[in-house]
Amino acid sequence: MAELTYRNAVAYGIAQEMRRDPMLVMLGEDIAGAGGVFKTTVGLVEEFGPLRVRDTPISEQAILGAAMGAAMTGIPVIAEIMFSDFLAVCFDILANEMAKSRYMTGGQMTVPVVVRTANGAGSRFGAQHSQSVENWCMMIPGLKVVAPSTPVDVVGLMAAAIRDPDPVVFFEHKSLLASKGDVPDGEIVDELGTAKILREGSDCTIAALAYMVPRALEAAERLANDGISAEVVDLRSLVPLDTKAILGSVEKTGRLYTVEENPRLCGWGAEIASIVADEGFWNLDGPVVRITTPHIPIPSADVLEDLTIPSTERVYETIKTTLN
Amino acid sequence: MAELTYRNAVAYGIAQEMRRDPMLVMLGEDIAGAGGVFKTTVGLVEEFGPLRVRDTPISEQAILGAAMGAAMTGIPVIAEIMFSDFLAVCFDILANEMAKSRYMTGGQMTVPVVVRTANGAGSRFGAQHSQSVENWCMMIPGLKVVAPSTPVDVVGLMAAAIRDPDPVVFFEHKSLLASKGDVPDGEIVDELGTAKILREGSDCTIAALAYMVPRALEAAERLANDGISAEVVDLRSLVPLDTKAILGSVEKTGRLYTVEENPRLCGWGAEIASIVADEGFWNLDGPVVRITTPHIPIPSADVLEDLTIPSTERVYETIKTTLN
Amino acid sequence: MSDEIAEELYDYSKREPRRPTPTDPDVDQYPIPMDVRRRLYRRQQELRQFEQRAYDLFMQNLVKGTSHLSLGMEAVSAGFAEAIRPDDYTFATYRGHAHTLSKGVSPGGVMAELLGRENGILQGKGGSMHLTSVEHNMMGSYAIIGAHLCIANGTAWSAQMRGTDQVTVVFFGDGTTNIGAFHEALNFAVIWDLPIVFVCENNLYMEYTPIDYITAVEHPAADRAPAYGLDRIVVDGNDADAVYKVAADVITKAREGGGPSMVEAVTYRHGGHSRADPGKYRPPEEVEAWKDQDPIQVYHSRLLRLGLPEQDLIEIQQSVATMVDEATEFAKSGQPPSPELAMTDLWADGGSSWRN
Amino acid sequence: MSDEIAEELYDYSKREPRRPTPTDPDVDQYPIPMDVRRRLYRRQQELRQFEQRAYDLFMQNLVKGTSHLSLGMEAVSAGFAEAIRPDDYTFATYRGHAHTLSKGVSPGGVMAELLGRENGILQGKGGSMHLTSVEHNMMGSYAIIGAHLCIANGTAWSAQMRGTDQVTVVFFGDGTTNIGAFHEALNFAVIWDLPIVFVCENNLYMEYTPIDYITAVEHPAADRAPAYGLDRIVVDGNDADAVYKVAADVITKAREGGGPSMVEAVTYRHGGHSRADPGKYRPPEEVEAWKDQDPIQVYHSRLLRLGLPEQDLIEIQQSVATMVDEATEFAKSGQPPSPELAMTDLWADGGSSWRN
Ligand SMILES: Cc1ncc(C[n+]2csc(CCOP(=O)(O)OP(=O)(O)O)c2C)c(N)n1
Ligand SMILES: Cc1ncc(C[n+]2csc(CCOP(=O)(O)OP(=O)(O)O)c2C)c(N)n1
Ligand SMILES: [Mg+2]
Ligand SMILES: [Mg+2]
Repeated sequence: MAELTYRNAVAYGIAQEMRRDPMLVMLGEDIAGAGGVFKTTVGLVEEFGPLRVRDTPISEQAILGAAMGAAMTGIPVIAEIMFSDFLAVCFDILANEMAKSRYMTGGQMTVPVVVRTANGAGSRFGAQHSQSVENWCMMIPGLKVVAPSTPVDVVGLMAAAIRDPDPVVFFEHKSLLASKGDVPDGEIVDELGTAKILREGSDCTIAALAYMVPRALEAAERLANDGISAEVVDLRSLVPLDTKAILGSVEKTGRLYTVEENPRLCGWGAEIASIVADEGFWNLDGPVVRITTPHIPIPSADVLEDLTIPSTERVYETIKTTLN
Repeated sequence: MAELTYRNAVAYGIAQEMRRDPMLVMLGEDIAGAGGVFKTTVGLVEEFGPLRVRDTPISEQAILGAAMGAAMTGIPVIAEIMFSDFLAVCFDILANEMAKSRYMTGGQMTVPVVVRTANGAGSRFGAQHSQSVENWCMMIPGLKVVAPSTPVDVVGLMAAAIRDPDPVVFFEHKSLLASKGDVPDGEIVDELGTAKILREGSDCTIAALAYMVPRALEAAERLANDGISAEVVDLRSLVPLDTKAILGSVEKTGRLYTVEENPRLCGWGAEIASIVADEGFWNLDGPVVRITTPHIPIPSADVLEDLTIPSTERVYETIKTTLN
Repeated sequence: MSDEIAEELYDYSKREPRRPTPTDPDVDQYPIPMDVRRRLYRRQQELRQFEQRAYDLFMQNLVKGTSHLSLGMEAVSAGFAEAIRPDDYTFATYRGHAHTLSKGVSPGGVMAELLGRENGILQGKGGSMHLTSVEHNMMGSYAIIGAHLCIANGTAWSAQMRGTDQVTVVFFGDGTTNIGAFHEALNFAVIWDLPIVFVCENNLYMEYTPIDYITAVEHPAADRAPAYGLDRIVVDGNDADAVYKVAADVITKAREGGGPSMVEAVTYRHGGHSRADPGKYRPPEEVEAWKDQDPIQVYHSRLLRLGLPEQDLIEIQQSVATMVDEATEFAKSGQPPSPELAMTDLWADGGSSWRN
Repeated sequence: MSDEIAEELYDYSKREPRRPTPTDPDVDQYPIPMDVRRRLYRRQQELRQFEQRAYDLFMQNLVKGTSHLSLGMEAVSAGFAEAIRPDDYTFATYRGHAHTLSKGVSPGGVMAELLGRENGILQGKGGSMHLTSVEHNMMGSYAIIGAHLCIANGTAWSAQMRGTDQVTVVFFGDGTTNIGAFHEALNFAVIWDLPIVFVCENNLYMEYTPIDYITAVEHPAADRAPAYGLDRIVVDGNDADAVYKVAADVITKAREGGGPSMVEAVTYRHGGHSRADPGKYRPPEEVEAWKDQDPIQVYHSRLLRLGLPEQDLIEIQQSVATMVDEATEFAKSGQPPSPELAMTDLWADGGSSWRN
């Protein structure tokens, strides 16, 4: 058992898999000697060498393309796209090629690629380096989508993503990089498509992801002081989605709140709300409420940025005033 | 009053605006002499000349970039992206630049661009030329999104989109191009953000868009034969969204069905379902049901393609069996 | 600007016709063994007759959706096919019937795919624009311009990592040279010294727009090669021998660790861009001139000149005709895909479920 | 592969240092009037002192987020600034402080933006990476590599359509030459004959990776120019006179309808890529060599040599120092943006509502 930062857990999880599978390779911008601009790949090139951990030009299409092509021949590849906002410059290869190639070819192609990318707000980087774009990937048939909230989940879900034969987009949250947590010794392999109930409760369900998870937990703590018992579900994986856990929790609590960093329209919160409003409708005791970033780009000034993504306070207040 | 095809209504609507505003220009691939690969721009270069209707290379980033740059200096521009699937190759300029530039600059930039694109399935073109991607745009703060279902709406919403000072993505549905409708004489200018109730009803609301609208209407007709009174709302515009019309209709009917061509996860139907499950919750008499394309790419064979996007039959059956 | 000039700016059929490259007078003398030349002829016949049949089947409305033929461009595919090994990787665009057949994929399976049948090579799920046979290392046909050049680098990278000497050959059109992915792919291939050959089939038109009208240099691929430190290679794409010779050189170079090359083969499509297109934006004289230099006619005359008995050529033609008939029968005998197939093979587990 | 070589493949500080271009011995003799040279000096001082202050303010934790300085690269921005007109359009990357100031935008407003204050030129909503002043035709700073080259074509196209003789100048880094948008933008500008100048500030590194390690040619921009039919232009980016001379030529050409140009100015950043980066991936000798050829020192010596009294130079330096002090005061006096601003200006109506 060791305490690791979320940041270090990334390299730790990758190293576990690179040791196990000598074919596994990585490519991306400034990932080798520099250890990544977020220092999430520190030490990997020293251990695995510059042919397995390889720096690239600023050519995101070439990066994802090479990853996909190599993967098509059976080589598992981890490709880093530095900020998730930049998925837009290689969106064609992600959404139209990687995601569709198995289906279109009648099952001939297998594309074992993990696309790792830094997601989310909180760093005062402004509108083009702060987005939460899990929904950009969730909406594309053929992509799996993972977004861990703790170091141990980073390690275990990284292993699961790497071992998964399908393309997986792995979101590392910038504002969680410095957070810490215990990671047990030995091999850790988690399972995609499994949510975790981090706090049990009976009055309402809060479904959260990544950086919103600690905030949901804090809000639940404050609600408890007011006598409101909130259950907190860390979704961890959006595709596959653990609908059993979500519907099961709502069956128990009767109310659903989603807390997401996506801007309002067509965020994953909408998807979950729509599932519950259909399949869990008769268990609902009141409105399904989404707590989201407003439908705006992320402003850069600290005071403004802090207003945009859901805060503990906003989660708390929203539930408090709407739960009745 | 003249009967026009949806296809001809596109050029008709653009011509109305090009006559009115001598600064309005168009660019795109094969739009001039060839009249567009869908023949939606036939006659424009002959009337307005090759400097206002201009062919480009296969450089979608250059196309949207040039459109945005010119628009930033006050020139309204219509840019054609041939198939909506190709928005992926220029998604950075669409989602990260055009959409965000006004906000990021504290209101300095105005970007009067209309991005026209052919959307949707039904042509047996396979997974990379058949997608419905309205949700790709709806989810981006700063983009307006329009998708008309009839020739007269094409003309009126085209004018509204062109006159709108913000970037608008205008989806023309491939499977509606040959459909016909009356278009009154004289200038036609519609309003973004306004849905139309095409059929009144009292038992349930069907919210549909573009090619799904005629199918929703047919299903409603069949339901009427069974004694079920369905109200059909043609959304027409996703951003701005006419939430008044939707919530108002559900208040009356108590049940909501959305019919969308987007693959299941994070489609616009989810957004609307989530709005109604929150703000319209107490008006609901039963589950909110989404009828969507399954979460798969579009297959090319005719029999398979016909199974994927919601059919009249599927809309009818779903409502019939779930309305009770 | 006078009205006449203005019209030329969009009615491209009024422009100066661009004429075929005169056949290299030395080509008969190339040291190409006769059995190779026979195969080059046979391959061109296969591609030609297969696509003519595909065209007939459109006309009978048996091929749904769209389709892009290479009629007139057969020499490029044939020339490269003869120069590669079965374990080499190839990539094509939506205009990929020829390159798929050239890699040895069953004509019946390809034809069935065009007809949208379950016995098609993609079970009817991909169609004409996505022909793929992983079994043959034909790594796919790609319908959105640009991406596949980047993806092709990946199979080349894989061969490099695995230490095999497999080469990757990626075909694309002239219009493709103006999209960003082209640039990223070329630079990337060169800096990683990948065993890959980029082949531009310059048929002078993107879709309905002449390539020179929208390209800053005369040779859209070759004139860009130096921007990546590559040699400027242009070849007569209507001559299978010329293509074969260049192909053999660049493939050997890649196989021996000499890194990437780019080849521009100048050719012409006899028909329109796709099914729906009559190709009226081209000066009629231009179309005539290129049809006069049809690669198969050129090759047929050469083989006769080099002493192959006419009877041999007729036999090749007939045996190919039989093969195309059989392929057609196979395709027509196929069933429409069963409905369950719509929901299979999104994921490696064979299904398409997004939830638990 | 030996261990030593392998390490050079990722520890770039162990590589052979790349040295500055020796100053052109003729540059003192360029026919540049002394008042222009005074302005070139003053501008470089402004950029230098402003950014040194910005750096100090980071250190005091007053600048939040990230920030990218041009310390050491001032000659490029100053040289072009002197060659353009106020109504010309400019575009920059996230490394855009210099280019924003060079277009005449208020240093106080820029500094306030770095501090995230409401009196910043973007009301604190954009920050260091998005500096823009439409009023000054400084059309923005763009933080995702590539896009702005395409967007810059648009203002050039606009000038062409409106028949003005405004020129667009777009600055970008060496690393930017490997992304697809670069290629699309260059080809497009040439075929439409746009009045635009592409300026590559080649500071030898993308972020932490040496440009030659990931680029197929030696000069990432200039060696690509012929791929678009453009001249190959490389200039000493540490010499304001050299830059000014080339800038004046290409801008005049564009203004007179001669179409686009691309200029590669070779320079170096004294510090790291961004705020957080100590720049340790560079050979120490290399950093030293470039600091020895600091553009401002070079220019200072030249002006003395050309007879400008030292006192004049001191006065310029001091007046700039005062300006930077004032800018700092202005910035510090600003308030944090008021909360309402978060919800304004998504749309042209001033608001951000997505519903009715
Ligand atoms: C990104 C993208 N833009 C546009 C298209 C539409 N399109 C299909 S084929 C084609 C022309 C391609 O020209 P070229 O590369 O010369 O190939 P050819 O068809 O001549 O073989 C175009 C524009 C596309 N498929 N993808
Ligand atoms: C598409 C994209 N990929 C990656 C980045 C991250 N990034 C920011 S600056 C930079 C280096 C740019 O290098 P260069 O063009 O040489 O400009 P410089 O910073 O040296 O001025 C990178 C990789 C980005 N902003 N956008
Ligand atoms: Mg072509
Ligand atoms: Mg640089």
